[in-house]
Amino acid sequence: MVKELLKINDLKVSFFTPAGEVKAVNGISYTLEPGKVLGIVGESGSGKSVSSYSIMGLIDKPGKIVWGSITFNGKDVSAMNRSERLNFSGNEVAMIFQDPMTCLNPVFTVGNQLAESLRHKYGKISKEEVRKRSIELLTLVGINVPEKRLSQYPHEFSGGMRQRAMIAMALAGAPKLLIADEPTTALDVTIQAQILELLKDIQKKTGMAIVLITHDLGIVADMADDVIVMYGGRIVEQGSVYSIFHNSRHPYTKGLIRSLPDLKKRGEKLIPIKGNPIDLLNLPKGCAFAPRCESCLKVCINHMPAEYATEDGHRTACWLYDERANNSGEVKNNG
Amino acid sequence: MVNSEVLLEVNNLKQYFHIRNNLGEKASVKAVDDVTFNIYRGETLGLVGESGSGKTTLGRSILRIYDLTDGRIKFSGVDITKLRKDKLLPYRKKMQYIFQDPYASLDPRMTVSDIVGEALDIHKLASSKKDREDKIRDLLKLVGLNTEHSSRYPHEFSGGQRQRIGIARAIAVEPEFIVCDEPVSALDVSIRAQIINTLEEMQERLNLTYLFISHDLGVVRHTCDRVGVMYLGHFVELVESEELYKNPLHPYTQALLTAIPEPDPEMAKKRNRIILKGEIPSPVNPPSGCKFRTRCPFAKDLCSQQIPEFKDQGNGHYVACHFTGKI
Amino acid sequence: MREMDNTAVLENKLFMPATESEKATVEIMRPSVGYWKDAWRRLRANKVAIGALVVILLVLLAAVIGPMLSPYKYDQIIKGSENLSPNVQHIFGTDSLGRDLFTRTMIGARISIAVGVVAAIMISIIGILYGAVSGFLGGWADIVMMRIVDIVYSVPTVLIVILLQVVLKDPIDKYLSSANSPAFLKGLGVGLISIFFVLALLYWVDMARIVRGQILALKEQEYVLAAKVLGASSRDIISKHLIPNCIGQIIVVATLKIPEAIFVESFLSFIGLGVSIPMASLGSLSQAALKGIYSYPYMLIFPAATISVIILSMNLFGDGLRDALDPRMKK
Amino acid sequence: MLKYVLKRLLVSLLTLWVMFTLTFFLMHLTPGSPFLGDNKITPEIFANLEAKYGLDKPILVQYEKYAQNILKGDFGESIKLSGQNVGEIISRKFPYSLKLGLFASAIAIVIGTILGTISALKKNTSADRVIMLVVTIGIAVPSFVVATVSMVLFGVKLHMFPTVSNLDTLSSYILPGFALSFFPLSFITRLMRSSMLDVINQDYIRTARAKGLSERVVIFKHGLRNGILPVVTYAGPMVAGVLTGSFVIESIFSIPGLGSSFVTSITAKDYPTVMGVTIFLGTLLIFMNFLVDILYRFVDPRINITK
Repeated sequence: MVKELLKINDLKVSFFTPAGEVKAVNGISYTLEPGKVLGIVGESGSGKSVSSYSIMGLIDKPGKIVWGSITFNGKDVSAMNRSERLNFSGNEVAMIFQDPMTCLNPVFTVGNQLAESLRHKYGKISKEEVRKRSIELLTLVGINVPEKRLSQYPHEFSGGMRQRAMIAMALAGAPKLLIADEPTTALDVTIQAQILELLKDIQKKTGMAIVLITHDLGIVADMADDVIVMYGGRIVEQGSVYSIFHNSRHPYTKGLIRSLPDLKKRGEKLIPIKGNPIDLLNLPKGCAFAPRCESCLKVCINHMPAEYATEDGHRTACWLYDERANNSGEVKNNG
Repeated sequence: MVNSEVLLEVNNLKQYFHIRNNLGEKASVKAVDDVTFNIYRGETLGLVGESGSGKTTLGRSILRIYDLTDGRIKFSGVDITKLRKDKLLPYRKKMQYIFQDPYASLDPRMTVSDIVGEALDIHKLASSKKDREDKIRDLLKLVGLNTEHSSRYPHEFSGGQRQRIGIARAIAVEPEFIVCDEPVSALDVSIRAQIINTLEEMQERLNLTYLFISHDLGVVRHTCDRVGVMYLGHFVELVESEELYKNPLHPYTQALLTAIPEPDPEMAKKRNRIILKGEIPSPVNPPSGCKFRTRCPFAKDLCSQQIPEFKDQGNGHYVACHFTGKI
Repeated sequence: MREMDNTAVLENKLFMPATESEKATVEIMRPSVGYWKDAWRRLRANKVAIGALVVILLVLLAAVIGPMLSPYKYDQIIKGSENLSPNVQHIFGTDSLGRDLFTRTMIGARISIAVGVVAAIMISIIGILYGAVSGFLGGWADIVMMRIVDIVYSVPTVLIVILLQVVLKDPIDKYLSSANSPAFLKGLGVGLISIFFVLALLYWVDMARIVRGQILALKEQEYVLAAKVLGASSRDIISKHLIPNCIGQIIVVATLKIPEAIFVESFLSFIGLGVSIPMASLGSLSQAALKGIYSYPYMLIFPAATISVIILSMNLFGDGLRDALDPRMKK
Repeated sequence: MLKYVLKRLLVSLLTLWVMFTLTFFLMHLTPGSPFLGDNKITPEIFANLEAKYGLDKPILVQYEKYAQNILKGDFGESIKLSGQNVGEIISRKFPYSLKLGLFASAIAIVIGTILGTISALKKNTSADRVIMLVVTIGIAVPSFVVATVSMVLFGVKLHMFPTVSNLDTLSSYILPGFALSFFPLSFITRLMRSSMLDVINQDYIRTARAKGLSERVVIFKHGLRNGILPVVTYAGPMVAGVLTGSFVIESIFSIPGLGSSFVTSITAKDYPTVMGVTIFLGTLLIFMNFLVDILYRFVDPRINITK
């Protein structure tokens, strides 16, 4: 039986700014099995990054986890003591970020920063051992002449190389889960392809699970086993990658896929999602997507939608799937 | 819609920049190096490439934001390369620019109506104060903005709305030609289609010609009639959009096409990507011969010795590769 | 899952499509705020800055009107009242010549503030012009002009200030004693005029650097490119885009130059190079107090405290102004 | 690297030359003569003195001669303190200024860095507020006020420390050292605070936390090393400023240093001494700036020096 690796239950994260409480994550729950790739899609302000930062304990003031639990390998993350917590980050779960330019410390060599991760994992190991393993790791992530690269500073690396170095650091702790926050957004298309192939390759070799946060549906389709779609701090839809792309149920997901220009020919009109992105300081009382939704019901405006699941585990937070909505018979079901 | 009237003729355009590194040493960047092409009236010409390919510089050079290092630009048959100030002004009215970053391209101290109004003022397009207000209101309405918000400041709008303001500013002077520099890449996915539709609507209504710069081949495929692929300041391929996607001839284009993430799980998981080695070299110190040879899976000795000619392979399919058709 | 508990109670009629107006009720645009209004709102919310502003205004009031209301003149020597401790007649006491220290301190504050403000204006004019020309021209002119700034910057300022002070004193003296010099300059005295000279000659470099940096950064901004593409003239670009966008920072720097100038003035006066007797500045008052420091410490305390309060409140107000005006704070 | 050092050296020398020339002509264009203050001098004696000190020659000749002498290390003789070589005066008095200056600089840098770091890490706590209050006062109060007030308070009233100092005991350093370092200390604290606040919001700090490094390593290795960069930039001119800018402190505490004699020689129009001291201190300052510039390139690897 597969035990779940990560379980998030009703997580709420808020930022208490002078302008008011910003509910960045507003009650999300999901589970992740070992060795799986979970894609979290959403636009800016959807809460996709914040939710993952809270797993790593990276929410800084004025942000705060106000509710909910995070369980990793059966252990409550919030109940961990200090040393468990430090061991958890890096050795159990590792993270890579969007902008490899700013994520490496500019004043230390790459070797130094890699050694840090190795020592964090293996304690006081010898210099030779660190060097040997560092070279192994850099080779694994496809960095040529690793011996020379170790003594170089981040600014001597190109963008793609830096992201590779970040991945090497993440792998140093042999984590069971890698959280990748928009790992290729700052990179060019051809470099993006390189990094995605590398992540796939490493995932195959190590069997670790990956949470892949991105705004790019193409990357999710390529990489993920399961997909979570977020909007306005909530999960609007989750399911397997196939059911999300071929059987999307939430109007937002449907609209998103429909609006992609990729498959439309020249001259055909795109079908956009109307309206403007949400204002997190002014979240609607009901469904955050309601003002932009073509199938919006009266109930959506003031009531948070319930979640409706199908047999294959595809869950959608949308009132359209309430039986009362179907009975009213006026639902425009845009396919 | 596309006809054969050449609107813009670019010949051997070179745009070099002289920079200093942090030691104060001089170096020259060949951002655009010897580029020749035409843009036909009414078409949308796409320009794709990675960062450092020179696509933005090319767009800006055409609009005379920089002084050309060498080459010639003809607009409707008139050489505008050396025009200055008053002589250039009528062409400023005919050629406009839409910027990538809707946050940086609007003056934060000006209201929306002043931003759009500035365009009208410079070319004296409004006969009276009332006329100016009416025109501004019409323009805002045209690009899909709420006209009640005309006295607001840019920071009060979302990215998509700001991009609409940028479009309103550009079309205010009734131009014939607009360079759209990555107009949607800074926007959220759910907003992109709105802006692309607005741009296409404007093109239809106002009979515009676009140079559409983008790194996103998906967007380009949908919006462009012809597409040029740039690499390190050079064109490597230029052809009709459908043909490019069906039959890419340059190895760089081929790799680029397989690198786009496909929003379909079966397709994405099935297909074979061409993964290029390494990264785009520095334009300060580009490789000899074919600029792409350092990353090209098919590179041979010849490629390092000789710059491949950018030539028509028949039916307007231009490619710069020594081994076109053989790979 | 909490929301789900009560879903059953929702009425059926709620599950009808919503109208556009119902949907629109959810989206509200926040009220519009302009840049200056916004800055003023932020400044007002900053209690420290407003407190500092109140102190500045009070000191200003005392410095401008105070001496007129005082029963004593600043240079009036009251025989028999030498070295008095603070008392009802002389709330700050009197000095060794029997002059009322309260009046002298107010006059000193007037001089110090005047020096600060005038110097800040002069520094700003020179610095803005120099920096703007350098930044706007760019190229070789810029390189040469910035080299000059570098050199002025690394010349030991205090030494040159003192040197210039000494050197300028005599020619200015000569000019002032000649018949055709304006009366108001005579009133200022040699010391003050040379202080202005010194400040204007050496302290503009910061301003010039900042203005140049701003101009250079703004010149590359896309909205300036957009104006250029529209065909805007250089004059329009400068007046409509560049100046409005760097005025905030210029105001902040200029404000912070006032306490700096006061600082330098008091320092020069303290080492005896400032205002000439019987005129008083806060620095010269402090210096005069030094001789009797062991017996009459109050003579030092009052001018010293006044000068510290002025500089402190100007600094605090300047900081507040920066927080309010600095666009970097704004998202 | 060598190229950069040479280039930077050239700029320093140019600055030095400008300063030298400026000082020289400023001093000599001043009307009045160092001997005119003494009314008893007859015109003949005056002429003799002028000839002796070379003041009767055309100014350019004086300039040339003086420049030559300076290059030989000869600063000339003091006019007021007759017979004394300016170089000797400097070498006798400078050690006092140097000792006091280094003491004050060390205090300012060490304590300022520590306080700034604490303040940044404990942002918006009472510790932060107290520190910020003190240093805000520190940058507002002129050094002569700090010096006199602390002298009266701790020296005269409380008798804790000596008020007149030859810098022979440690306790005699305390008051002048404090007065001299209060401003730079406050400035460094503010600089360090804002720099650290900036640094701890950087992405690489987040990376370090995500790697599971302890907060101690995150702050002291990754944070401090970056946060201290602006302090390094400021430290050069500051040390030079403290070494040269102690006129007031030296005269208040009667320290026989270079600063106090500089002030007296200016008012006495003692050209050679003023020139000598200015050039000496200016050289020091320019050299410090040069040193820091080079040092900075070692501290911050982003600035490439190897090519």
